[in-house]
Amino acid sequence: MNSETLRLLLDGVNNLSWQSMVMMAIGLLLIWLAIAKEYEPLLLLPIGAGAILANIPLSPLVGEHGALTTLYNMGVENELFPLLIFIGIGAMTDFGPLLENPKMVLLGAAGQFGIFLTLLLALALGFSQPQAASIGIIGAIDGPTSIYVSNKLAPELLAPITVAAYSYMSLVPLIMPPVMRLLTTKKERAIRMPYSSREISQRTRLLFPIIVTLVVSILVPFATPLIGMLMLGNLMRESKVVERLTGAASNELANVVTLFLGLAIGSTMMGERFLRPATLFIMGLGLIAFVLDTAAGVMFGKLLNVFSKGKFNPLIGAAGISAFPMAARVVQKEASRENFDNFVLMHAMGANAAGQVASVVAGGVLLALMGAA
Amino acid sequence: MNSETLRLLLDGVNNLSWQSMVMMAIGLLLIWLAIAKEYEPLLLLPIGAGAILANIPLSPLVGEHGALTTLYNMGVENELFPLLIFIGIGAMTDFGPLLENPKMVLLGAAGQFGIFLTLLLALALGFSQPQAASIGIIGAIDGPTSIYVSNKLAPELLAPITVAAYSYMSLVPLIMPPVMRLLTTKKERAIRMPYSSREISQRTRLLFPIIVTLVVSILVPFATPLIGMLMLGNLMRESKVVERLTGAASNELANVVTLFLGLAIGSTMMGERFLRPATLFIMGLGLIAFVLDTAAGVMFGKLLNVFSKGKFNPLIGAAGISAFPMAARVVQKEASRENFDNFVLMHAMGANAAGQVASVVAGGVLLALMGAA
Amino acid sequence: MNSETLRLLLDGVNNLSWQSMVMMAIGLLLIWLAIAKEYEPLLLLPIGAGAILANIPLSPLVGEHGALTTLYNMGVENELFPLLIFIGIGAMTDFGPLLENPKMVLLGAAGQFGIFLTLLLALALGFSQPQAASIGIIGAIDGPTSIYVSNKLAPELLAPITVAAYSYMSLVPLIMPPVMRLLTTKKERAIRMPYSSREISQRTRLLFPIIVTLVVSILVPFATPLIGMLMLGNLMRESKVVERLTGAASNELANVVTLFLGLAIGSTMMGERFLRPATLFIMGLGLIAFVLDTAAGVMFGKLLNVFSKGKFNPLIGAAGISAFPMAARVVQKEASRENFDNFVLMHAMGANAAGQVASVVAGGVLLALMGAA
Amino acid sequence: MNLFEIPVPLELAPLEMAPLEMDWGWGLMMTGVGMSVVFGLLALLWALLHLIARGDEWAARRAARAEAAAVAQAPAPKPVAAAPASPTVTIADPDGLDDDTIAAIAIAVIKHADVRRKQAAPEMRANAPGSQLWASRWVAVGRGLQNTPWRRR
Amino acid sequence: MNLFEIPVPLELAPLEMAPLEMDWGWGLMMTGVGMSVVFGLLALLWALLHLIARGDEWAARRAARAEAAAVAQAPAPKPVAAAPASPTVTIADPDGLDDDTIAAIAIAVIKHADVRRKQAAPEMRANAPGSQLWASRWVAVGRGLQNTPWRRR
Amino acid sequence: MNLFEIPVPLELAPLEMAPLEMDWGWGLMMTGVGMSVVFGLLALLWALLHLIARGDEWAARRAARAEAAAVAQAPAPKPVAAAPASPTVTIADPDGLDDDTIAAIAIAVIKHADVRRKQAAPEMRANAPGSQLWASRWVAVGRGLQNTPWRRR
Ligand code: NA
Ligand code: NA
Ligand code: NA
Repeated sequence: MNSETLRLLLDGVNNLSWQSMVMMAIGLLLIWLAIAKEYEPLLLLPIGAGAILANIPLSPLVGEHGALTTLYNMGVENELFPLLIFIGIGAMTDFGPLLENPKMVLLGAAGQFGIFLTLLLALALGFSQPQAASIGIIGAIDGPTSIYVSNKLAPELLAPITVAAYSYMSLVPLIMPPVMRLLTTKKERAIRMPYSSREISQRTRLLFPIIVTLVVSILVPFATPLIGMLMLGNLMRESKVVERLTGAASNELANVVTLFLGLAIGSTMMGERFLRPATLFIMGLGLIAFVLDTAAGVMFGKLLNVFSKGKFNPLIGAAGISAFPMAARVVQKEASRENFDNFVLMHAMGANAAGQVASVVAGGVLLALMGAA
Repeated sequence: MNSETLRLLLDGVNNLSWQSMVMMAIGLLLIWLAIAKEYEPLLLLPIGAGAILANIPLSPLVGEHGALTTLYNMGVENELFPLLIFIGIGAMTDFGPLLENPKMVLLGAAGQFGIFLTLLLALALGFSQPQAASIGIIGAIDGPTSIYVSNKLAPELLAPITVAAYSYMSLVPLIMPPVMRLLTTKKERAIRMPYSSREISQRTRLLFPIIVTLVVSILVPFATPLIGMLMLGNLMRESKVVERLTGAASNELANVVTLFLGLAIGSTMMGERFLRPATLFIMGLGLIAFVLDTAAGVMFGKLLNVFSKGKFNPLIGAAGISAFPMAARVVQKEASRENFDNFVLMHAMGANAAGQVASVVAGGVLLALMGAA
Repeated sequence: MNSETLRLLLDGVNNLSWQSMVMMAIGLLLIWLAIAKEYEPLLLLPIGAGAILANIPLSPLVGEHGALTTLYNMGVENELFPLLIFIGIGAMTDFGPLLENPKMVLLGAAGQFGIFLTLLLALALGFSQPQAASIGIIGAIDGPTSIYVSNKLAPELLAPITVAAYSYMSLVPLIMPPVMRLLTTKKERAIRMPYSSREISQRTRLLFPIIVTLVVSILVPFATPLIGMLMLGNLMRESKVVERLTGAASNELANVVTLFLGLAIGSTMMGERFLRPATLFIMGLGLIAFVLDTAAGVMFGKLLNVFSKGKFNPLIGAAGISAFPMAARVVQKEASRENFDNFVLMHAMGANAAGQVASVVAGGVLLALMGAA
Repeated sequence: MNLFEIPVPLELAPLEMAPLEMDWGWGLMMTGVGMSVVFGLLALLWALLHLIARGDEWAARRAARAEAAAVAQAPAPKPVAAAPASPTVTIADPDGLDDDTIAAIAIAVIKHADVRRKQAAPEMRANAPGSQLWASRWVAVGRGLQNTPWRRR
Repeated sequence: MNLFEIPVPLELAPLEMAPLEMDWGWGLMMTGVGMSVVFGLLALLWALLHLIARGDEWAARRAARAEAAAVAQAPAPKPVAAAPASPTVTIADPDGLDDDTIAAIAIAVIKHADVRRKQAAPEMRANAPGSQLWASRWVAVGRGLQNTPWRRR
Repeated sequence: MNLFEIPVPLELAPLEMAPLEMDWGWGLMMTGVGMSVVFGLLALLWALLHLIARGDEWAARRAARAEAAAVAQAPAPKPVAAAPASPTVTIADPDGLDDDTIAAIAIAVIKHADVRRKQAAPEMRANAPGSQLWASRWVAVGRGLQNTPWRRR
């Protein structure tokens, strides 16, 4: 056994840097959050595993011929994976509550203020324009949108932005309530809203995805991929004639793509790229984005309350941030904290579905304004 | 908000051409056919959606880095998708009725006349040789074969040919009956045929796909991909030892590939390429191909009737056009229209399975004669 | 019909060489083994089919634009397919028996002697160093490891090595017993071992894949892809929070990848490359590797028997060769041949799971020593 | 744009950059234009959803009117005769089964038929009986439906 | 051949082309040769299918002959004694269960065993009970079958 | 490394090569170093598995100790009075149902609830009833669980 052989065998240990060790620790933390806390495990577990495997010293999984890099090139670089996931999300989403209450659409718009306010903060911290826009998109509170937009505008920030988006998304039930309580009075939270369910015809359910696709895509071509895929999934679901495709899109395809997407994004969490002050700033700005979104939603709810002469419960505004369907449940929980039998879930679900659409629209608008393709 | 920003925001509307609007309307028509009429929804819905998304002005989904173009390059350009679908079709097809009645094989051959007659008509209309051959292949009345062959010979016509093939295939129950009634007498349609089912041994079921692959592939190498994949699926099915693969090929894989294939083909329906007189001619020639196929099948059935001294029901000839298993059902329906308890379904299924094989063979022969690879 | 057309039509028959006919016969043999004998049908059937389809004269399925070559480039060349299969294997493997009996780990190490002894024999026969190492890896008795390592070191031998590995793996119940009986006395085989099952905590089950990944990967970076993917699958399984991903990895993904992998490997069995003396030597050396592995395992078991003063049944050593979980069953069968109620299965399963890990480690060590990436 | 070819801007150290140089104008423009467009688009969507809802209501009204017209045109049903003393229908069954038993049997038969229907054409099955994995009957039904395009599910 | 690089033949205007220039010879050759080859190939296939069917019949005849020979070679079964007055077999059961009850129990037991078998090794399950999605027992059975290569399913 | 570009070493004819030139030293080094590393790594793994097992035992011991302490701290339960003549608990039910009936009803209700739970939110279903293929209720449950991160399954 000569020294060359020994060197080959100890290559791994010799190349162990503090960065790789910190990154492996972060990977373990993500896995712990996924398993012990069940924070978005479907994505955080693969991301954590990808981060560990990519930061093993001399890991053959990354680099020109690495398998994780192959996965990255297969679906992240060309944005295919987030778009395929959107087909599945569309196939799983019921826009019924929104169709019953079309005016909730405006609440979805209000829930996007956080995007632009965070963009301003990021600019103030010295991030470049495309980077600031990418950080702002965390405020869309929608995983695939964040991945799609940041990959277009600032791929070097893809990893921290994705980690921030999914981490905080799983923390929505912790982040939202304090903001909601701070900005509303007990009386406002107790407002009851009548709910007259009306039957949504099959025709309406089919027209909705088609019209949304046409209107949004023609006016904001940059939003075409996001809105088109989301609405394609929904059209397949509501058409009821292509169950095989709907099932494949929302199950097999979504599962495999989620696994690949998580591993690929984790593999971009390389020490020297991730362990920078910028990452910490992004984590902080992401949290602020969530808070700002919630606050903007509630404030817009208060505005509607004024216009409707006290008949609108401002809590529902907070459901406009997307994070479907978690945000709507948090709103319902807060409402029933004040008043056990106050049932605002269906209104909140409407606002929540609007938030899903609005997030995608906002992502497209951001891309359009940046002029990137 | 300066004029540059405004221009960015109105880019989509400014680029709206009459071609893109017509193409979006055609996409909507295909979706309507798929949902309201249930015409081959598994393919027409994704094709329609792909057509709309590709014709949105400035759509980022098509072009060098577009997601739909990525899907196209992933499986249409290299012919992978139609071949994978063939594995699934083979895994779903029971060739038992053909094995019980081997002479039905000839009816499958007769059902391919339409291919060559349509080719002649297309030549007469001024199409080039490869284009005419691609248009003729609509007469194979088999979706993946049409896609595979036209993609090899005349990829610029892929979209209209695919749309024609799938549209008319779903119209088989409308197109065939008038032709069948026109060419046969009431007495002929009422002919009853004895049916002696004999047990097909497992050995025969296994030998069939192997022998067909070897014979056809060695004699017509150009048919190897089509026949090889179809028969591989059937071998997996009949082997009964690889249920996991059979299931995956005929379910998960087939579903995902169908979705991708539809979207990718739809994305090639670009206005300036699709909205040409050629497309109209192709739609017309496709309809003629279906009619000619049916007529040739019935006429060959009449020939067999003469040879068998009136014991052969000529309607069964029409089942040789492939369009498995729809054509066989239409034949049975016509036969029982004359005579409620005339049961020719099993003979028709045999002819139909033969048509499936013959279509693939004809596709390979066409490619061989064109000398293309 | 001119002579050129005739030539086109007879091209296939004219190009039929004795090599292609022999290869097609070998493909048929593999299919026969898969179907009639059920020898690893999930891989041998696609490999056989791939071999036939690739050796059809002028087959358009192989070559620069061939569909099988596309599958090869998609997942074999870049090693993606064997790694994806490892995720599925990890998700299906229960390492509980090993965790209950950690000392069985050493038996896994002993079961890898065959790798290096076969390497020596291959060197003696004149194979180059990378080729000898690739042939040795058949002794890992683990399909994906063999594919991964030989693809890195000597891709020109991929086909015969894969065929040898899977053929003999299915023959384990035939190959092992004579060796086991030859090397042990009746008394040794009858040794009973107490088994005290202890509960394995969820924590231990989760720590196991993480620790194995970190320790092995850091010490032998070349083993990272193999061990990382195997343990990722196991972590997903034991986490119990990502059932969707576990299910997708061990079902849909594993099935589709198995089909593609088999076809792609079969397509590399081209006549002029496969029909060489080297292939015969590889088949012979592969058999020797299996025998040497078993012998080494049993001899190590006898050593443990001496150290434990006759309390260790040496048969269990043979289960350390991996071939999970078949080898453990063969051991149990041999033990109960001597003594109907001698139950050593759980010990054997522990050794077997250790063999699975050790095979992957040995593959990584081999790659590290060869200095290849 | 391959991530691994992007020059990582290691010099990016946000805090050291002079915040004074920041382009507030651009940021505020983005916020203003961005939120306006988002609100505008969603308001447009709202209007369109309203139109669709109107369409639904109009269709429902028309259907109701058509129904009313049909009822009006139909001859008035004859007044029902005064209910007899024992109005309940009794199924006279020669085997001596009472109504409840017959109802129970009927439900059992329907359920049985339903189960059989779900099992569908067993000869189309590619899998061992008992396997619910591939459920190829679903495939069979799917293909069947494709082949009879005019029957609504 | 990348579709998006193909120069789209915009000048293709079929009707304007002179149909006189059309290569009728080529088209007729294609039709003639093509249909001949298709018919020839399928006729060859027919012949081969016939041969296989012959093989089947021959195998069946041989099996029948072998069976007949076996019957001939076997010692003739003893003539059954004249049927007694009460030929029905009655299972004497000390617990006093009659035949129907025993039959019912037997079927229930078989069914129960079947259900248990289908549930297979529960410790192999990766999924929550009640989930029929992944049916990992099927995987388990699959692997098991692979590992006992000589047992026919 | 594209397989199809690799120059196939057709001249490779193993038996003709002089075995004398073989590098025995390299082979033996590989064997020695290779098996040492494999054994070393797995021995290290063994040690680590031992440590984890120790951790488990320690945790179990601590849990047992904590439990013992809790029992010690808890007030001693009052000695049970001498068992009365008829110690069995009888659920007095005003409707006159006996214990067995109540137990049967309880089980039926639990089972029914279980069945309903498995069917889950039917409005989330994308598929026809009776289809077990996509089991979208599983999706629903999965999303639900993701959205209530603090409830352990
Ligand atoms: Na949002
Ligand atoms: Na046809
Ligand atoms: Na091994």
